Amino acid sequence: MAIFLSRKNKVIVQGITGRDGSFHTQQMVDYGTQVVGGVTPGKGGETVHGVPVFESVEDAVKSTYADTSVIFVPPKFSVDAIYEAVDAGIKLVVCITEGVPAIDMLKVYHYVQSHGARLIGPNCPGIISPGLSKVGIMPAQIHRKGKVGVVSRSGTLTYEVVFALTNKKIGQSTVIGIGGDPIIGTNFIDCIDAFNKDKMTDGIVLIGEIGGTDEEEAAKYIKKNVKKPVVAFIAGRTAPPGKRMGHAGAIISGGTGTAEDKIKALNAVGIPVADLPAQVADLMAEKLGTAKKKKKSAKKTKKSSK
Amino acid sequence: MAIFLSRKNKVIVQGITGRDGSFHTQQMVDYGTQVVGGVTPGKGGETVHGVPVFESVEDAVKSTYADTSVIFVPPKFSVDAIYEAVDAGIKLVVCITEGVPAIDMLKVYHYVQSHGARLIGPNCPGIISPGLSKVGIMPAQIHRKGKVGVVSRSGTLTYEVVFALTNKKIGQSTVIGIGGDPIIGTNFIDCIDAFNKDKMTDGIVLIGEIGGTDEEEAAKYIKKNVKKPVVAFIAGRTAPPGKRMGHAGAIISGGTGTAEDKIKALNAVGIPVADLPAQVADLMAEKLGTAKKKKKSAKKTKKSSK
Amino acid sequence: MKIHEYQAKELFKKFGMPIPDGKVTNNPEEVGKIAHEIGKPVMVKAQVHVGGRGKAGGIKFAHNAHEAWEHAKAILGMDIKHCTVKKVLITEAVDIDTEAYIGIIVDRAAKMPVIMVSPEGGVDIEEVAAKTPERIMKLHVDPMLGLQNFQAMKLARFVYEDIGIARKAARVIMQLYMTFMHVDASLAEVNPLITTPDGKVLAIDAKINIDDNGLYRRPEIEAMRDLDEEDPSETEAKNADLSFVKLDGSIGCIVNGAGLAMATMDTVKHFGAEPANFLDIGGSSNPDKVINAMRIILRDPNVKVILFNIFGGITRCDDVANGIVAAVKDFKPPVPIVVRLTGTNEDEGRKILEEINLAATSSMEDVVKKAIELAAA
Amino acid sequence: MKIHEYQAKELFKKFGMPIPDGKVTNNPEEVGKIAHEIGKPVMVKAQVHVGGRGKAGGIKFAHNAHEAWEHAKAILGMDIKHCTVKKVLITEAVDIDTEAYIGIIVDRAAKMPVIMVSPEGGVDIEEVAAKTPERIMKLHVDPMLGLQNFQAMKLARFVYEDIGIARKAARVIMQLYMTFMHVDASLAEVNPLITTPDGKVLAIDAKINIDDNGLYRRPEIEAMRDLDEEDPSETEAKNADLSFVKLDGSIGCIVNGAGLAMATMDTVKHFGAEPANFLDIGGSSNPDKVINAMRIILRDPNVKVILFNIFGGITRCDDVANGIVAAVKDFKPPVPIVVRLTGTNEDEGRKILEEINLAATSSMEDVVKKAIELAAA
Repeated sequence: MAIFLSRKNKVIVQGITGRDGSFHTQQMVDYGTQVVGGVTPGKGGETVHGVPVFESVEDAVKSTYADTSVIFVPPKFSVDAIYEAVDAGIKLVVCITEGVPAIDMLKVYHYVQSHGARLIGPNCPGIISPGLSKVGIMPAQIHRKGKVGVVSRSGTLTYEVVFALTNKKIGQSTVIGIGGDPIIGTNFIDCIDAFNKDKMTDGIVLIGEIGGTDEEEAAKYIKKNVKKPVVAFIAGRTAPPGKRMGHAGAIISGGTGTAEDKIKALNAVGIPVADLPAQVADLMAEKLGTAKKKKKSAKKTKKSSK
Repeated sequence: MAIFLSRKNKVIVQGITGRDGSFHTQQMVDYGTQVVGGVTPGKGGETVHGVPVFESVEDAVKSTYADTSVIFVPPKFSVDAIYEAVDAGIKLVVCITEGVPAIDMLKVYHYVQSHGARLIGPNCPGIISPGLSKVGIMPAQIHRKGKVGVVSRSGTLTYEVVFALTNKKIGQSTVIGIGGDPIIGTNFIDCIDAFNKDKMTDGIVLIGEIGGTDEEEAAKYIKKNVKKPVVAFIAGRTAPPGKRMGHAGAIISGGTGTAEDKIKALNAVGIPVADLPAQVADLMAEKLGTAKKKKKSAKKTKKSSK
Repeated sequence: MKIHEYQAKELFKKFGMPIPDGKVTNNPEEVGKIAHEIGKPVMVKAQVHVGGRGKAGGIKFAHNAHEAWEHAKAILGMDIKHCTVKKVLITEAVDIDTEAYIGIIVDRAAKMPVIMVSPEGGVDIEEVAAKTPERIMKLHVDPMLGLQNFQAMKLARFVYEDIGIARKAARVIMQLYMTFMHVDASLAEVNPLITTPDGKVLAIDAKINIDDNGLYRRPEIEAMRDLDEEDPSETEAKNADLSFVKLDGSIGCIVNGAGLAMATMDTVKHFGAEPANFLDIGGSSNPDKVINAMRIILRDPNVKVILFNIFGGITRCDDVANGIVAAVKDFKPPVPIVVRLTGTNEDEGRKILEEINLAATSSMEDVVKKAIELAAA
Repeated sequence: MKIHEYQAKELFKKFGMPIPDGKVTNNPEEVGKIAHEIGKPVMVKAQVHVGGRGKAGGIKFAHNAHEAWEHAKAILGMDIKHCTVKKVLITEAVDIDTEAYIGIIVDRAAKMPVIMVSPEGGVDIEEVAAKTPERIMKLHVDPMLGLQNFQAMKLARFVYEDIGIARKAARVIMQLYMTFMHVDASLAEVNPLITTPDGKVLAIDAKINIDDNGLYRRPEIEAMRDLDEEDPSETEAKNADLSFVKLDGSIGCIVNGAGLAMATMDTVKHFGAEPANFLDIGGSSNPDKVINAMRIILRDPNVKVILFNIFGGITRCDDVANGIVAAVKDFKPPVPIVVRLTGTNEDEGRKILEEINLAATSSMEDVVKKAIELAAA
């Protein structure tokens, strides 16, 4: 099992004939993702790596019963692409595009919500459920099937952490990059909640960074709802205030959004925060070891109490 | 019983200190309507005919637990007034104001819907459940408590028909003026559906006029869902096409919305359409008489079949 | 409110729509100059608030300035469906490759703007809808979100095979929507939207109807009102805050409320006569309104009788009666007056009317019958 | 992107907000003329992209043109928090009765714009929020519907007792919202919004931050970018499509991905050194980006070592390696280079680096430690 994305998802690629769209279509097909179609207006009828191209998402959905879309179109067109996908009945939209204006995203968010769909991103690497399906741009080979859920605001930093987990033979149930923008479709809490309910996920890794209060909200939520082990990493301890650190959402403003605040909030609810990315794997190994022991001893206790 | 409005509704008057607002507050209070407050920004703390005035609907609702509002503010401010009422939790909004732009009403309609509220109007006389409560501007004395529901796009024409019903001792459960604008909050079908479900309503009078296809839709709906007797009147048989007949919604355009079409559609589903307003009462008396007989004979049949 | 083609084109142009160059004038002597400035063959187009200009000879092609002047002379002053042509639009004539239709109205049932497009342009869209409905695509727009580009593209692709042309047409559809929303239109259409052999997309005709309720906040649109095109008595009524529509019969009607006013007209017809007008004095009881209403109706020489049908609610019968008395004293109407009074302050109203020996009835049917009788006498 | 007070005021003015007259200049000799034209006492206000101008002496009152000139001479060239003042705004000085705060930001959690108002104006709003939160009213706006007047009135009434003043302030709040949405702001505030003894409401200070992501469609805002106020190396990086932030340490960092770039800086700090910069070459593998990145970093004389931390995904390690080789050949960097390569085409990358005798590691921690070691040497 995994969250949001399984072997069953039928995926279309919006902007499939573009440089990135075409390249990652191939990558996803190679990984075994069910890429059933692509969309580029004016190129309907062509194929890209064997995948049929349609004029519109509506056409693609009618022909392929797609339920998932990944968006590679430029920022100027990506908001329209999201609306088009949701309007056509797509239930999971992954928007890779970086540079979408936040004010557009406010409307997009509420539109997607009110249509019962899920948006991941924008400005994100996508989602992978190792061994099942990949919808995004992450390098597949660093992943390993397993039972740790990873949710992150970053791209390559996520790869770094996943790489460390895999090197320690800690596999992943699902890895989600929720995106580095201030307004995103899926938040930490959405993912944590799903991981918490997912029977095949035993532990959760949360990779945050400066800006906003999403990590603090997540900490509160975890305290209240999550029994599974959670470990974290927060990037940007050395980031100066008032400067946008690459990601539109990574900015300390008005004294809020510092790494210190986030680490404090996470520690306060018992979540260890690694000093270095690779240490996440050690912390998780430890937690899972402890958890296993607890489980075992719990079983024993149960038995003996009979 | 009645529909939408009962003795329990706690009503506030938006624009209570204006000429019309103040006059009709008195009229409603005299009728026994629970008028619990009024709103005029800048006049909070005053009273009008003993009714306390508040700065905002929010304040009024907090102090009075009002659930109903009637709006008397000029068109320029009435859209804001509707949003304010719904935002403050008001569940029944009656907008008397004439002259609200249709394009504004498109947004208003969807906003009201998504907030689970009901809007009657704009450009309407309001609603009265005779003997229980009145929220609007109709002359109360012509009404009579009873079992016929009346729904109408007009004001004085409704009075004319109600007057004829009352003169024939046919009382009314609820009389609703849904308004003469093209975009209104509550349609014929909403009212017919409610009358149909209301155990204390035995028959329904539908008063339509030229413009749109609401009457045609209502005819279809009645055919499918309504067993209670329905009679109708349609104003505007002599109206020329392309001219707005007073009401913004009363216009024959592009060959649609003629009285003939509407009468044909109603007749086609067995609804008699009166030639003259007062004849509505005769038709209803006949229908109710027949219905009673049917009911009686049905009862008899039932008994005899035992 | 209706506006002229040239005004609709001005509005569309503000929102970026591609429109051929043109200029309007009421003076045939200016036409040559305008055509000369354009420097190409032109169309001379009658500007009137009615349809069917083309069939009536109100739209002509001119090879040169002289021809344009000749056409303009013929068209100015022409009568089209009872409207006299007072202005012509001189506009560049363009080569037409294809003609399509795009239009927006408010869908009253769905409470949304609905955009309609068809590759059958330049003809009556209602005819297309009746005969070949599959040649029309309709698309509803979520008013909260507004028209999105993918929707405009969907509409454009229904009309055009070529992706480049479709992209241009989609932009025009977006501009049509922006204009529609921004001017408080009740209808906005381009018929035809054409393509030229060199791949341009152009709006060569334009129509916008305005929602009167929006005019209070659109003074620049209100300024487009062309009083020449409206019945002077309707303009006078509008200024007096009365709802009035002129008709051809002999029974002048003064009623409170639009629905009742229509029902009164219908009742007149039912009993075999013809109403001279629709007139709603509205909800207020201002006696001035009654006086103005009588004055306007009496302008019409066909009127043989004035029928008052008043169901008092907010309108008070005594106020109306006072207005009648004042009007009668003021300009001694040359035709008989019959009055029906019911509702608020009915008795006071009757009493006031006694002063001028008018007996009000309380039945609508009776008063209509009496009016017809008097008109026939 | 940050813009100046005078630019923010221009934007606000477009949306109708009441702003005192004023003019900006970089020339003290013009100040007297501007003040003279205003003809009243003026404020001379430093235009810099940092807060705390008032405390630093960057805002002065002048009774007359001469005083204004003197103040301007003192303020122009002044250093405020490492920013040199290059422009002053000369604006009419008005009598102040009350000072309030109004501002809008995007609430990231609620996904809505949130408007904040407080009767405590002219002071740091964050301080008010910390000390007397009950003196701030916050209101979220449904982005689908937009700000409604009753909401603006609610906010205004929180600040002002007087209904007339509140109505004016509500209008200003509406204008603030319109501006915020229309310019793709991430923050828009007026602090203070003042009332005058004669009952006027005026925005006498103004601040707008722009969402960089919206700039592509706001060329008129992009044109407001003041390169004088930005670090030249950051401007150069921006032009080269690199995300770059200058810092004070000695370890120059070149990383792919913003999160990994921050984590790299943190790791440098963790092992006891200071990063010289944040630099994200982004997802593309263009070798030019690598060359530009090195060039920009080497401008900084503090840089003692260049650290590459590349986790190949879309970015291909061989492309980065090619860029490094080209740069090294091109301008022979005076400082050592250390490289970490992992992921896509890692082996190819290592091979390419052999040409210039660079051995790439595959561990982030190792490469950071090595960089620090070399910097210390």
